[in-house]
Amino acid sequence: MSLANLARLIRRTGRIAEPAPEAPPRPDDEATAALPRALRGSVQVRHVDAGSCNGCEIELAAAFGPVYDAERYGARLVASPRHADAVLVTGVVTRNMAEPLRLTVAATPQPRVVLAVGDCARSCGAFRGAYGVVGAASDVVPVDLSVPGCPPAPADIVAALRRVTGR
Amino acid sequence: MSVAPLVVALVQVTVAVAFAPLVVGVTRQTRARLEGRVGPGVLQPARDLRKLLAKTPLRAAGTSPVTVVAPVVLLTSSLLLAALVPLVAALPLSLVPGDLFVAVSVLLLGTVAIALLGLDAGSAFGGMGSSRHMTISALVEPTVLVSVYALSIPVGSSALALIVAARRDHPASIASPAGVLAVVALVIVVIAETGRLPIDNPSTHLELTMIHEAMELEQSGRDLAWVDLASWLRLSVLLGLVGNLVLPWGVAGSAGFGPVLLGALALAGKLALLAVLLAAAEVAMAKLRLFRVPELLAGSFVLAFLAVTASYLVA
Amino acid sequence: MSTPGSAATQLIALAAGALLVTSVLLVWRRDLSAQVRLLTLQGVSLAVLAATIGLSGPGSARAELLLVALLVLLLRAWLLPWVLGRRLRAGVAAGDAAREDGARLNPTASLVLVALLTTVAYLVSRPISEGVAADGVGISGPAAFAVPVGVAMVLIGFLLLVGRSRAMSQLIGFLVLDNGIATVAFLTAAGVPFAVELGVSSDVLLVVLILAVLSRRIHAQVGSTALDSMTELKG
Amino acid sequence: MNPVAWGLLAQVVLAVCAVASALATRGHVRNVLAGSACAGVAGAGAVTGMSVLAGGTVAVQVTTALPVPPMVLAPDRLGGLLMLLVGAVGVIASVYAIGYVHGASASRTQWAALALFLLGMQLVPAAGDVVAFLLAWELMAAASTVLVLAEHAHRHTVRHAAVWYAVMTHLSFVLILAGFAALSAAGGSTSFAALAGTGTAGAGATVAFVLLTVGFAAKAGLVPLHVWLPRAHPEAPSHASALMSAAMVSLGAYGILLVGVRLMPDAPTWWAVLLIALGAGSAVYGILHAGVATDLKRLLAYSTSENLGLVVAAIGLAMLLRTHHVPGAASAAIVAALLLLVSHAAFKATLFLGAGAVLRATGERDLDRMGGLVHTMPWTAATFGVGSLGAASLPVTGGFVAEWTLLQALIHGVRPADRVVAVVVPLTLGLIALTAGLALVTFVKAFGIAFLARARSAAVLGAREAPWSMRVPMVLGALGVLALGLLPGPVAAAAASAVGAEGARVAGLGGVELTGVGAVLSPAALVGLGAVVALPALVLVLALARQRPATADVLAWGCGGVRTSPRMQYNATSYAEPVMRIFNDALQPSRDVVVTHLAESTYHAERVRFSQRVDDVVEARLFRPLVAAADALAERARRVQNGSINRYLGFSFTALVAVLLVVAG
Repeated sequence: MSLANLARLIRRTGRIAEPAPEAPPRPDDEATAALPRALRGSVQVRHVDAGSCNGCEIELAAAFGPVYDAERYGARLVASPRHADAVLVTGVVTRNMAEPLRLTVAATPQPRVVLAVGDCARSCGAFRGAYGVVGAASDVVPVDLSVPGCPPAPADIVAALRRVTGR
Repeated sequence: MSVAPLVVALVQVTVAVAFAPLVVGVTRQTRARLEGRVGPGVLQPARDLRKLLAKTPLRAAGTSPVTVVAPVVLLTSSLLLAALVPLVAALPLSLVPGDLFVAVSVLLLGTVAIALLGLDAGSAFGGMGSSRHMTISALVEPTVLVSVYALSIPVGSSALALIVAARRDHPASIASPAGVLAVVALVIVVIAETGRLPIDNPSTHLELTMIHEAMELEQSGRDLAWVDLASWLRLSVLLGLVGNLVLPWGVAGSAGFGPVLLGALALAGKLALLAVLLAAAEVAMAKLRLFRVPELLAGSFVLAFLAVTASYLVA
Repeated sequence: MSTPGSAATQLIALAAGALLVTSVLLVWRRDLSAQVRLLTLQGVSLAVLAATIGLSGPGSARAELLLVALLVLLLRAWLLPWVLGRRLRAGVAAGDAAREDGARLNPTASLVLVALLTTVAYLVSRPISEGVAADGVGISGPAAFAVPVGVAMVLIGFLLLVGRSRAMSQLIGFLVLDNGIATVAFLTAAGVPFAVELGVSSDVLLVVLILAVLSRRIHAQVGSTALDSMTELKG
Repeated sequence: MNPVAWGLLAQVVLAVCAVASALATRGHVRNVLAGSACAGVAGAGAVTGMSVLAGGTVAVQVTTALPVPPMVLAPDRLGGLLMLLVGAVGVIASVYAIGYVHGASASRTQWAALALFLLGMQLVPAAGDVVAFLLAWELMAAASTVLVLAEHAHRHTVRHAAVWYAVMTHLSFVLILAGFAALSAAGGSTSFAALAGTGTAGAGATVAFVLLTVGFAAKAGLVPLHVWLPRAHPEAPSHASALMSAAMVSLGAYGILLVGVRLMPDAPTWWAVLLIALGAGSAVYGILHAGVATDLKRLLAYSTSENLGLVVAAIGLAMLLRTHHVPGAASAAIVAALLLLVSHAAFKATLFLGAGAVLRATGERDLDRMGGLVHTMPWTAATFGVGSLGAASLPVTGGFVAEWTLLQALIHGVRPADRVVAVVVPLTLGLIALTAGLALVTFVKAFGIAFLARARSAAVLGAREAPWSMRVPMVLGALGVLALGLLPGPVAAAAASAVGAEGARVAGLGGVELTGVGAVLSPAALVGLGAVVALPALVLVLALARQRPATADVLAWGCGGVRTSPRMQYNATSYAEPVMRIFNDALQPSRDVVVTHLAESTYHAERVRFSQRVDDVVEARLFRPLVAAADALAERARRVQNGSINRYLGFSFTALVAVLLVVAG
């Protein structure tokens, strides 16, 4: 695509992102209270697919995509857990992914939060009791926040992230 | 050495440290807007920095003191670079020339520090990034020296401050073929040194395509904060240098309060402009394959070399 | 006579610089359509050069040189690129690649080679330009400093002719070479007489047309215009 | 008798003592006695050099049994500088040898050879005439050959290396002999003082210059005569390679300085251009091979021919600029050449001693099998690191100041009007810049792969730090590198006075000011500035470190993988792969990849074996044919003698007749 076409496309498209919904009132439950204040305004997220069906991945991609634009609230996906403040777990924890999940959380510097996104990560969902399943994310690593839904709506994921960033 | 230039140098450092996160913020914000996103706002890098300082760093077992020292060395080299390069004012220090070769060596000291940092953890990615980074900075060197050689011919000195001052006083030399070619070559190497597109993708998550990121995969907390701040400083200092070479107006010629303030404001304007341009260009560009990069650098070398020849022709 | 540092000299310097840079970029870029665009740019800067020399010259030469500049603009900046572009689009439509791939020299090497060639040009042509500047033939005193640019363009044109494999890009090399000759002519001999320029240009046009046709025939015969895929003469 | 004469006498006496103690005593006693005696020789040499630099002069005449005029020892300032350099390197190398030598390298002959080698290297710059120079040169060459041969009984590669070295070094001797003969014929004398007047016009001078240049280039390890370096240095014991690479090659450069600057100052342009081409060529070629080398000592050897290349290029630049009337830049260039020489001696000695320590502790020279040595050998790591900084010419080391001076000379040597200068200078600048960049890659690789990360082989895990007798010299060398970088002023001034150029003087805090080009650099001030700007950051770092100490993680991040073995790290070969790929045409490596498939399916590889060799292109293309031709010639020559006594008598008979005829005619 030539530069001119690109410029035209950019001008035509303009802003895709939907107007930001009102910041949800921080529920004063202990889960929210436990969230570290150091992470206000900036949360780097490392995503771990512990054995998902990729439904959550699609929603996650949408959440960080142009429409929902989670990045405007200060959340960003990063490559290394060393850079991350939040480990975002999707999918039921399978045998082969249990150890890597533990290692990833251990490799994330304190203070950190662990998000379990999707019913599978919260409570094994449809895969409960399947032969290759170790359990839910909370059975392997301490989980601070969880997002229900199979798959969860991007808006819910964004809302959860906003609870951490407080923006 | 006389005090006034030293004070100005320190002012430059503070200004650079203040601007560096904003410059990165502006590039990210511009990119976000061009992609139809809202973007986190220009203050986001500063927030990231504050948060990183508040975290407890993790260091892999079996790492050497290099892991602790290298980030600080890198930061120091970037700060020193900000003191040596004419950003706010073009006042050469008496004993430490803002000489090109000195500036480049200080820059390379930081490069070596981060390259060793990448090797130290003993992970595969670090070595990969380190090797690529060093190769590129090795190939960049001829272009840097030859292009500034071309710029120094009309001035008769390789001190960057004098070059900028001369261009400010004789604007005709900015549009001369030699000047244009040299600056274009310099821009290419600045992009290579600061790891921007098309040479390196600063926002990649794919380890195998990383150059700069791969070396800091192991860093966390304040270590990462130093590395990030240092590379942001590099970007803004080198952009500032390019800005002062292309639009040398507003650069303070004396150490008074007024001129320096004006210089700082002018610098802010140039940096903002260049950051927006950089982001816009990056949106339109794809990353070059690693082994096409030498081609680009060879091209920049030819441009620098032609600049030298051209400066002879008009001389 | 225009003095060094005057507007005319600046303009000549810029035009010469543009000529040199376009030649380098012609070596650098592989995309043929981009090469054609660069060729247009080169033609324009050549015309600018001729016009500047004409304007800064004595009245007698002025009119003729302006005419030559116009001719250059028409031919080298419009007609030839148009022919080439047309041929290129036809070739692409017929399934030719729009890039110069099978080049014999790898790009990095050829770029470094360009730097060396420029040096050589500078070395050999410095005496010429000094000599011209000394006895100031016509108005070319201050203009003569740019002679090496023309020589360099000739050498780079040859490099393209040698190093490229596609008929199209060899054609481009030939045109760069011719532009170089024209540049040298303008700078040293205070521009060539109108008639000569007309003759030369028409020759060039003829050559280009013939080669364009030929390359189409070749394409029809061999199915590609990679010249080094043809090793024997067909009768 | 003045101090210089005393110094020369002391060297000879101490050398005799060293040889005697080497022959008389045995075991550890021999090492200590002979080692300290050698250190004494070198120390005396250094003191002599200093007193010569301080202005002392002497002319000692020594009559020899040879049918030649008596040899004269009359060092000038330049010679004094070289004596100081050689002496300083000799001291640390000798002390190091006490702790380092073992087995074959601790034998009588080795110690005796070391003493004679040191003496020879001292006498070369002290020589005041051709005879003395050649005798000292031959002593140096022979002794060093013996040193290279040290471990010939254990590794057959040693013998190959020694043969190459012997041939090259004597080739250079012959060329130098012929060159000096031609020069004396042209100048009509054998003493340097008299020869200094020799004009550069005439065939005699040209022949002399070419022969001497080639001869000294062979000793200085310039391409294409460098082939002995990468063979001899890895095989020689490390203290010997340190001496050869830091001191002996410098004498090759001294020879070129002697010819080009002292004896025949006003050189024609093409001499200068020849030197620049020779130097810049070897610089790039040497550093390219160093960049892709995996044998640590081979890497250092190639970097030697790179650095000497830079020195010779600087000398050529100085000659060119002087001939083309740019005196200021010319004197800066000559100062740069000497600074490069001195700083190279410092960091190369340090690096070779460090490599020797690693070799002694692990038995490894192969970088691909090292790693993590910083944990087991911190002292060696620190000193080697400083040496690498110097070799990469980064602040604040001697290499940095030297390269800065050279670039100042280049940038102020611009003369757009002068065609030759206008073309040569930017080309040289580009080549030197490329060299500097590649040197950076090379030494980041050398240090990072050898000392950082995790051990790549079992042998490295068991490494133990070198004993004090080896540590102290290494530390001294490292301190030398830093001192040259921090306070270069005095050295630069001494260098300027050594070549009689008003090129440099001390400015500010031990900084250097190039009076010719009006450029000032005070590394101390640079460090001060750095400290000032870094202070807030450091305070913050320390505060945070106290507030939140780091926690050590178990694993390096391997994408959550648990099976990250040290073999997954980058090694020296893979680190240099991009360089190798970019300069493939120049290096022409031979690779082969062997894939063994599983029996069940050819889609699964059981093992993939990758091997890569980089042969020296010059050696393969230039020397192998020469050697082959020589062999063929020898084969033909052998036919002349078939062992029959009659034929030999026939030969002598014809010879006799021929002589008679000649005498009669």
